[in-house]
Amino acid sequence: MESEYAVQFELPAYKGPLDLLLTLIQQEKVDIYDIPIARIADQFVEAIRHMGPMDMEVTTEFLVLAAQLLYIKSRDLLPKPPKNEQGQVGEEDLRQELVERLLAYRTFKQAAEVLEALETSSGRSYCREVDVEGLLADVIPEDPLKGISFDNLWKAFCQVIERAEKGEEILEVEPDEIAIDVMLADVLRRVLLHPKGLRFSLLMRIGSRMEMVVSFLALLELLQVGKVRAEQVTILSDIMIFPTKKAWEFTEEESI
Amino acid sequence: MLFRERETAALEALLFVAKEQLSPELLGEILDLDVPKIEELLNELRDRYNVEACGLKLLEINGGYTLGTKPEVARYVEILYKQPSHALSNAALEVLSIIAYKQPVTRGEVDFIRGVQSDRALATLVEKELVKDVGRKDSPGRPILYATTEQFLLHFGLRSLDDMPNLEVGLLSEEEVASTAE
Amino acid sequence: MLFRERETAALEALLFVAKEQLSPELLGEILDLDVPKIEELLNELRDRYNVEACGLKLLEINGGYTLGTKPEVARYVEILYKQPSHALSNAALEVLSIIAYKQPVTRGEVDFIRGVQSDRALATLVEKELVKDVGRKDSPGRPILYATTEQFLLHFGLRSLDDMPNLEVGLLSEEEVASTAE
Repeated sequence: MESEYAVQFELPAYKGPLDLLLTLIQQEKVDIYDIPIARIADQFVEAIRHMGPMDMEVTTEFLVLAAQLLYIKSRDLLPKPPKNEQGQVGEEDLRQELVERLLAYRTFKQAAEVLEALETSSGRSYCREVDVEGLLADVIPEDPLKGISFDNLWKAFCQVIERAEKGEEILEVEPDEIAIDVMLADVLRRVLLHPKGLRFSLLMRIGSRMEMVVSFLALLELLQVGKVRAEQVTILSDIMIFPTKKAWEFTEEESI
Repeated sequence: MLFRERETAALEALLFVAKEQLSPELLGEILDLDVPKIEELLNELRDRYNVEACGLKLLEINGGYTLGTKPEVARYVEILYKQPSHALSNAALEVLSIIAYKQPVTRGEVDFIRGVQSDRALATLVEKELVKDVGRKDSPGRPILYATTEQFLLHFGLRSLDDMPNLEVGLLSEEEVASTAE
Repeated sequence: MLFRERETAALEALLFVAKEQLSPELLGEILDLDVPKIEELLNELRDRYNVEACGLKLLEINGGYTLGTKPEVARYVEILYKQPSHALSNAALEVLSIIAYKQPVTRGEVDFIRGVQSDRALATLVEKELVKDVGRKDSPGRPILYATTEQFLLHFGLRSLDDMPNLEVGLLSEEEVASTAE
């Protein structure tokens, strides 16, 4: 019972019923194309009996193959039925299929051995985990303002002032429909950009009569709520309009 | 032919810091050298690493290059990372060999060839990033198809899938595997 | 004393893969060597890297060791990881100028002055570290206040914000502003 002992001993190594079957065939040193089914089937069943408690699903797979082997064995033992094509084909098919499965399995089992050898001989290389941020920590980031002079910044600011001076595209709207709150924002924006004062005459942009009237109304409104203040040093000098501290006190919603 | 030392140093540094493999084309672009010259420098580097006292290795994967440690010193790296060993179990190796040679394959196809369920081994392989999900098979149930990854090539020291040892294929035809597996 | 090649290879591999510096003690533990021997191997490695064709360098930081690239090849590493830098948009420049002159200001205030939304431009400036969040305005909604950063001053060679050319000091007189506007 040499083989039985070996089976018991090597049990944990079996990777499945085909592996077990292949091992038995190899131990018996028989040709895979000419398996002595009766003997091998008995050994297979014996091996399963020694398996003990195993994962149910795995056991099932062993039992399925065991049943198949026993079936082929029984067909072998039975006297050959008369030239009944049905039966003949059935048995040959079962054997043929089993051999083919075993051959395919053996091929991949060998491939797995080749991979295992590769793993030890040329594999298991470890690469670095590259910390890009760490690498670039000492690198001075490119200046986002590269090529930008203070003059450029100043020009950008002038653009803002210029746009504010032009006002919103009011001319596209019917002049008599200038909304007071649009003009209010417009006037306030221009005053804000001139903390040192904006001349009243400059503030009153020469546009349509309606535009002048509405901006004047807006200015009065701003004076009344205290967002701007007006100064006239002498009777004949220009009236200067200044933003007050209150000028910034508009709610964020107004502009967003 | 002059051996350019500075360029070799730069090449080595680039391979050292790169997150992924670098193609000879990209290396050439950065170093301002043509591809044959880059290949020459890569050979210089490979030769330099080929002494026993060197723990590094030039790895070529799918035409790109990177640096890695030599297989001979793997166990020390494994000690450092307190990983018993990255070596795979027999079952995992079987599943992996089937996927490697038959990719893309479904789990059902692998199970059929092995005659046993392979879900646990497959999960390990996916976790180790040796195989990955590459889509679904256009058949009933639309099962997931698996294929090997670049990590697979790295783990076995293969330059590409073409580097895989030849296998006597065709013992089981595709149709048979497919028909029984579903 | 015999120069141990295999140990040097293992040492190099360990330094190569380690995420942090390794102390001679830990290296000794993994390689089963005493600290003086480790130091000796580290010297071997340092000498080996000391040739021009080598792009790597043994770095000692706080008594621990790691591998890095040589300063001579740093510029190639920078090329590999260089982010394509985009010039600041006109909108960003406008927002920057408003913040520079009116700081601290809220986004709403900037929007109001420009007459258009400035969120994207503002986000770019924050990301590029030209402006920063300096607190919240004591008004409804407690909006964030923005001001320019040190980097901003540095770029324009300003020691402080007081150095900023004064808007009102005749850089552009009222009349000029007005005339441009017409």
